[in-house]
Amino acid sequence: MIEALRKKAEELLRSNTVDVIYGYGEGSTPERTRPVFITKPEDVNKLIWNKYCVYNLTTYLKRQESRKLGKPAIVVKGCDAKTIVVLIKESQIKREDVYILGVTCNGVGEPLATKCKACDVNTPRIYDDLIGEKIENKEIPFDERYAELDEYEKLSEKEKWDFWQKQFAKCIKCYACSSICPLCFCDRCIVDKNQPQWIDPSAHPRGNLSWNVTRAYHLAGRCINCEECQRVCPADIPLNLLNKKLAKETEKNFNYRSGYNIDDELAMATYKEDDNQDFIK
Amino acid sequence: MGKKIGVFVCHCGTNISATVDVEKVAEETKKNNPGVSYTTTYKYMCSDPGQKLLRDKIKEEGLTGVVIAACSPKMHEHTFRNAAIKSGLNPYHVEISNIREQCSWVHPDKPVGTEKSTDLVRMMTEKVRKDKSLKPIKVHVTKRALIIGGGIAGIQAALDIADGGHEVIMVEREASIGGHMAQLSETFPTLDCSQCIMTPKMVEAAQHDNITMHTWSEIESITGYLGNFDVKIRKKARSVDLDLCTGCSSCWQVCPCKKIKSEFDMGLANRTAIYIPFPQAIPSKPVIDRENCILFKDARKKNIKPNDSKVCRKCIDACPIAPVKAIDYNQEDEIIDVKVGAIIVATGFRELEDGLYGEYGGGKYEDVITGMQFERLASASGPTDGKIKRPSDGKEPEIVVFIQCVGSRDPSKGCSYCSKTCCMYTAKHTMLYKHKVHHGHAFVFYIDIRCAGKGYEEFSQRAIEEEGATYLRGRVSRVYKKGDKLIVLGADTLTGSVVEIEADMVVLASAMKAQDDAEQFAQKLSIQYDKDKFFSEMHPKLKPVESSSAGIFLAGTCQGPKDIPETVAQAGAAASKVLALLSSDELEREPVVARVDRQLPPVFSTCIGCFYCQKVCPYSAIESEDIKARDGSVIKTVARVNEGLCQGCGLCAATCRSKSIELDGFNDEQIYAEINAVEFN
Amino acid sequence: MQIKEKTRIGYYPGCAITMGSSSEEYGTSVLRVAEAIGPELEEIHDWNCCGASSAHATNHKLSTALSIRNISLAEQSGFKEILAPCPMCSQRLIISQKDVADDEELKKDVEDAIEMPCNGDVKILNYLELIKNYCMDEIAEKRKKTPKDLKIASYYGCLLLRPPKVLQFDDPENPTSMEEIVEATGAISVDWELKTNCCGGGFTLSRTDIVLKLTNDILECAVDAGADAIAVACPMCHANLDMRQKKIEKEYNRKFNIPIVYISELIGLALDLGPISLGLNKHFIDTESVVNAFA
Amino acid sequence: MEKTLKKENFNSLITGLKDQGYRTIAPKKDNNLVTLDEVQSADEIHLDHVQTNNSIKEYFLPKTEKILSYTLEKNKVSIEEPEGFAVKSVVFGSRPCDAASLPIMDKVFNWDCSDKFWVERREAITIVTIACDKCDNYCFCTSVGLAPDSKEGSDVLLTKISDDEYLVETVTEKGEGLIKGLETVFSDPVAGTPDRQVASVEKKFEIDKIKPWLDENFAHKIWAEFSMKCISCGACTFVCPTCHCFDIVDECTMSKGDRVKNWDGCQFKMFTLHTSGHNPRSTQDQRWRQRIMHKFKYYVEKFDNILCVGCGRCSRVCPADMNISEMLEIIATEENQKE
Amino acid sequence: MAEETKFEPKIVAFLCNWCTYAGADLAGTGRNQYQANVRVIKLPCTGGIDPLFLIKAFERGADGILVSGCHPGDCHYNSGNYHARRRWNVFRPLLEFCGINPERIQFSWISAAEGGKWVETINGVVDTVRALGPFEGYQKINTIGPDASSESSQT
Repeated sequence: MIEALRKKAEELLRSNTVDVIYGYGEGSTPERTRPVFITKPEDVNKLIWNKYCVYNLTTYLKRQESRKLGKPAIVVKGCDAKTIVVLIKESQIKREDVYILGVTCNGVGEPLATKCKACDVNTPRIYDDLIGEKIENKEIPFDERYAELDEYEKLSEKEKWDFWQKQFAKCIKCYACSSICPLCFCDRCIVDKNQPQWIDPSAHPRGNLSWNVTRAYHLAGRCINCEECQRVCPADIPLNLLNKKLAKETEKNFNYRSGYNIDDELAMATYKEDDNQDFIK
Repeated sequence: MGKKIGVFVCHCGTNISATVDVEKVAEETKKNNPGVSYTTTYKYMCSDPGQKLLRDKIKEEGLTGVVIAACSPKMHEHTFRNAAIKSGLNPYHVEISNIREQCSWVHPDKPVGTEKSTDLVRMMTEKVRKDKSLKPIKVHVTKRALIIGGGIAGIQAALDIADGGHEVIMVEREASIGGHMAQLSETFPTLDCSQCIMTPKMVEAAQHDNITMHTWSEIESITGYLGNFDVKIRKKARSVDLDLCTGCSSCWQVCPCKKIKSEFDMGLANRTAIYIPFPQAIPSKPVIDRENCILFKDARKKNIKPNDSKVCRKCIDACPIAPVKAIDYNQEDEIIDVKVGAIIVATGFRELEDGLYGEYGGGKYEDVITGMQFERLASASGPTDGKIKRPSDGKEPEIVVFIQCVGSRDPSKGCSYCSKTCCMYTAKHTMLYKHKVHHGHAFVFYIDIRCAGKGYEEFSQRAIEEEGATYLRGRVSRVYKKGDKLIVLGADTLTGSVVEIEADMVVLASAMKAQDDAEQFAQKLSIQYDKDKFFSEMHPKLKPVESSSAGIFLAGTCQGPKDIPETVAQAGAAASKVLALLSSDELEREPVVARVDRQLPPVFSTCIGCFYCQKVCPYSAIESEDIKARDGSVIKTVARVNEGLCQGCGLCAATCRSKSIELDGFNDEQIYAEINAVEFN
Repeated sequence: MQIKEKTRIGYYPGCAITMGSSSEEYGTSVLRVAEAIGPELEEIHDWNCCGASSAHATNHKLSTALSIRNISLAEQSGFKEILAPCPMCSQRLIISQKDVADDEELKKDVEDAIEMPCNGDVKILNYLELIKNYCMDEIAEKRKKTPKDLKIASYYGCLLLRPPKVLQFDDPENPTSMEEIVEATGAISVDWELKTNCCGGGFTLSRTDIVLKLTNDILECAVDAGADAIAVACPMCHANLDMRQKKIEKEYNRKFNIPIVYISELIGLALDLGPISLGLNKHFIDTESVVNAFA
Repeated sequence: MEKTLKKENFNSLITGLKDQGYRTIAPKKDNNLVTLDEVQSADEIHLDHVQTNNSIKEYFLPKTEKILSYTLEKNKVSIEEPEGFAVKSVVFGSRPCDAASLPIMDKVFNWDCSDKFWVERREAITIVTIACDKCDNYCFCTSVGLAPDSKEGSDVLLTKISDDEYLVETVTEKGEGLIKGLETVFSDPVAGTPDRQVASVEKKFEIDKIKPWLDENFAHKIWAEFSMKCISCGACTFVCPTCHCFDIVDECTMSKGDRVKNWDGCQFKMFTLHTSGHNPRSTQDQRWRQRIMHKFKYYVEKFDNILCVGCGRCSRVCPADMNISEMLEIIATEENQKE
Repeated sequence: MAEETKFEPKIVAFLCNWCTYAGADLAGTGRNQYQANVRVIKLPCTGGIDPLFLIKAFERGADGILVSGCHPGDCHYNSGNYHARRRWNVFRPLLEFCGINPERIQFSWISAAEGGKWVETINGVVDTVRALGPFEGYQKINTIGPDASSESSQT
């Protein structure tokens, strides 16, 4: 798999179809990989592929520093590829501006990331080239995909509140979650707007609650469940639960799954006459 | 900049002061609310002396913000803002606290009412501290009006506007203007012939130098906004050059295809392939029906240019115009671009298609005709030159049965409304029939006779008493052919008996329906329509001729069934609205519009260009704008609001995740200040 | 839609056309045709009155329970469809099904009354529907006799078509299904006006004068249109047109003598089944001319 | 004379401290996160870890702290200073690198004005450090002049001599006082020299080579290459024991409000954004250079201390695996020195 | 203020200007009274109500929030209420998931002609929230957390 990836990368760089390859390289420890940016064909052997490549490299599409390197080819797993679909639909990139190097994947992370347990994108649904032979994408039923939430949804209102207050208390407002998220691409995020200061910047319980709720809500109908926010959180807060809950509601109410279809309308940018309204008196 | 805010608490006679201690509210506000420099109370703030007090205090105290604690903003926000303008204060620094409808009138307990009023006033003083001056948006007005539809409504409106000194573009789908009124014989209640009263108006419209008429044309698309509509008109190919043709009729006399059903005569007569719809047609220049003309059929079959076909060509040969013939087979559709300031929609109605009524023979029996067909029979320029003859064998009918409410007031047939004109025109039909067939007898089956207009009741009584029509109150269950007679089975509920009439002819007073393409047309103009596809007026009582979109007005039956007097009245009303609109060079619009953040380089704007705002905007008022560097390269693509189109709903502001787009008058700081001022803890 | 293999359909004769009843010839002819060209009919065990007669006028719940009981019986014996040749029965069954579906409370009462569940997804077919769904090809293939210019006026009456919102069968104003079947038997369909007019129906005893007037119009119109016989698919229509014909002729001193045949009998003749076995000998107006046309 | 502390006496140590009014803070494990947290009993203490996730800084410069609160009347403001923020406590089980950060930070917090929030807490909190008996390859304390058992900043140093016994060495009078107050808890050492189990941290680079290179290479291309993968979050600066930048913001309703001091970090892209819109450090390579320069050049020039204790937290927590010791190794390698 | 015996809930209502605000006015002209716990904030359309406003209202001490606007199809701006409904469909379960009782945020459609319904709705909201009691959870976190160093991760 790694030889094929390196050969393809070299070929792309030599033929000038792309100017840079966003790929995975050796990390500080064997269990870690880190993003590498290959611009010269002879450096391609820095590229590796193993089960520790959890990183969602599409986040570098939003950063000016990496974009200055020119047209990228991105090594993407199935889940990462969904990000590109959303970025295109939200006019952040054009399809022709990025060369998608899809990699078939049977799950990453040691222990296996929760998203990989119910993965239906072993083969990316959008790519220019595919490394590794195609794996038939499974059809995972709705309940199985959101099974992780059941345990939390069953809690009583008080238990839920206490659980989340305990989690949010740990937040130190380092914003690693929104910095890593490829879909949090606002230059001036709402939390940075201080006239008026909608979200208190301090890391006290009130500020943490309004930050975490707003961050999750702003990803409603957009998050593609790559679980990077949860991985990078230094305080180890299960952030992806909030996004997954919103994804579940979006799919249940609007039959919309983010990142699967490049043509349908973005869930929160449209409406249907018969949207659910049983909670409205 | 610290604001100097004046707070004026109104007694409203005793409406407020009965359950709210207005003095205490004023005093508390002066004591506690930051920025408040002057407070007073007054018996009637909205009265002249009240407004004078406001104007004087603004000047004397040098107030830069005003809060009026009185009745609902829906009542006098405008009044107080005008008072502010008169004393040099930008009106958008004036806010209203609703302490009457939403406090004093609904909370009898005085202390509770007083405390709540103080809160409501505080919320507004806080909001005023964040108010910004807003200048009304000036929108350029194109001094030209567009009239869609050439019936009596369209003609009347066009004449009124043209006489008002403004340019008018009229677009009519058919080959001639005139609409349905031209098809009528005499009109109620005066029985004067429709051609006589309408043709002069049609000629006047044709010759009016302010009116440009496009017949045989349709609206391709309309974009833009109040004062600045960009209209694309598709002039369908007539195959006749209007300038050259003199209307001498040589061509349509030699045309061999004579078997085409004339739409104008509602299928009771035939017309040629090259034809004018009716003798008094304006323009009285023919059009070639490319569907049925054998030359065009041949060209289509051989897939060649029409002019290259050698089949027939009788009309072009007969055309006396030289050196260039007035007929041109290769004429193409033409798209014309026009900019107009206002639009009047007068697209008229369609008669209920007869196939819908299986019980009455459903279009099977030739002698069961609709009201409009009877009009053609009775019309002097009609297929029978005004004589009442049965379409099947041309015999003069001895007994004619008129059936009212065919389609109307019948939810199972899809229109539950009353078509308003049938009672009157059926009474007229019985009179016309009796005048022309003295020994004939007319029966009318009706549910209720609705003749509410001026002189209408007398008219229908005349049909019964003087003309001797027999009115039977009841529905007709079935009409079937027996020999050459039509058996009409009905009930006469007044005598409680079943009635069976052997009639020679049956006339159905068919319902007035919306045009077939009304829905697509409404979507093209983005105006709203009701369940029956008639266009919806802005407000049934107070704004009957305005549509839901600013700058687009309605006239005539396209807005709902109505008779000619009402249509002409509406046309005049719509025209007067347009004249008011076109009277000023610029139009002032409420400046409550959205605005996308703009900053100095290198930031330029906090907008990231995800365009959610564009996707949700109901008025497509948001465009994309490329911010370019000096060398022309695009730095970033951001959103921009078209102030003309934006109606100030705030949808974009609530959808924008980074809050880079805000609604003036309800911007972030103002809403935040209001929530902050609620001050529960 | 043609279903090749023999499908089992529940057969609900009802009081009017079962063996030994006044219009048994309709029942027997239906069974004879079914035996010849299918589909396989199986009488619903222990069926009871469908509640059409006076019941539905006097006691709505009783008539609904009577109908639903038949449907539940059919459901329990596994039928997906029930044939009710007599339109009074088919209309009553369909309307009961709809009433129970719309009214939860009624459904509970009915289920308590008949001590059987009714989930009501069994389809009720009238005879024309059955023939059109299952037998059009069979008639064409197995037809042995072609009548010599036998002109037939198809008469639908009311219960086959009305109330249109509930029955949803053919075009209530201008139906054509019976004409298609008549043409399939080789006869010629006549276009006439009063094929959906009421024949006076239930007033046959209480207001015979009205029945005579209405039926006279129908007969007159059929004869004027040149019909040799009138085809019907309802025992009530047959009774009023056939049994009353002599009295009408006396009342309006007109000679009709036009035979009234059931559509099933017509099909039977086309399949060369014996006229006696089809019950053609049990009519008031002699059906000789029709039988001969098939000779 | 040295003393030893047996593991089974931990409980009595804590109860003893509680009696003397101390609040005890020790490493605690909460699913896979070890953090310095208040403990009530010994069994909550978790010791077999390399490094706690949060640093000791949190108890001297908290992530958010009210520095004053005020109530507003129309034309009067009344201010109220917070008290009782310096709670008498003992940090039990901090690591030598964490402890060493305190004296370094004392310098900046007593520079042009002495920050009472820092100073009062420093007095109120006694540091009982446990020398590291194991490390991972993120640790590089030896490369910045420290050691797994260095004493800087600690009041008492415990060194593991057997599975359930620690050698006690008092460093400061404060530590002396603490130990004296709890005689019974400690026991006399067994004869013979105890073998101190101390991790061996391999030296990664020569610290003296760093500053001279930094003085010359402000515009070197390594800054951009190395920081390309950085996502400008604030995690490294917030977990770093020696990063001390903070921001002050007023959080208020209409009638009252609080002035709050919050952590801030130079890696955020908004950190140096001017109101005019100009941003002197708008790209990540400038910010990454600032982080290294501040720690290994500017602070050294100003306070003659390296602003880094080699704890390796920033590398462990970095989402993009930006390893600071790797960067310093690159700087210190020969071929870079030549350029 | 004297220690009130009965807990009086504090309700913030975000109303759309064209329908519900006018409905409330109509209730006023009709003089049908209702409990005074509500403070109304007027906005052009429910489509212009951002979920952030709701969080800020809770932070400022609201015990319950009512958001109300035109019935679907009546919106003065065609589709404002449709978009709003879509937002609430996801925001409400999110708050519920975080342990906020969904009864504390009520949504309703009230037209300009439904003064009666406005009175019913408001009384309903006030009674429901009174039954729920003060929003302790949020009030506890509305004070600035005690300085973090003493308990960095409260249990």
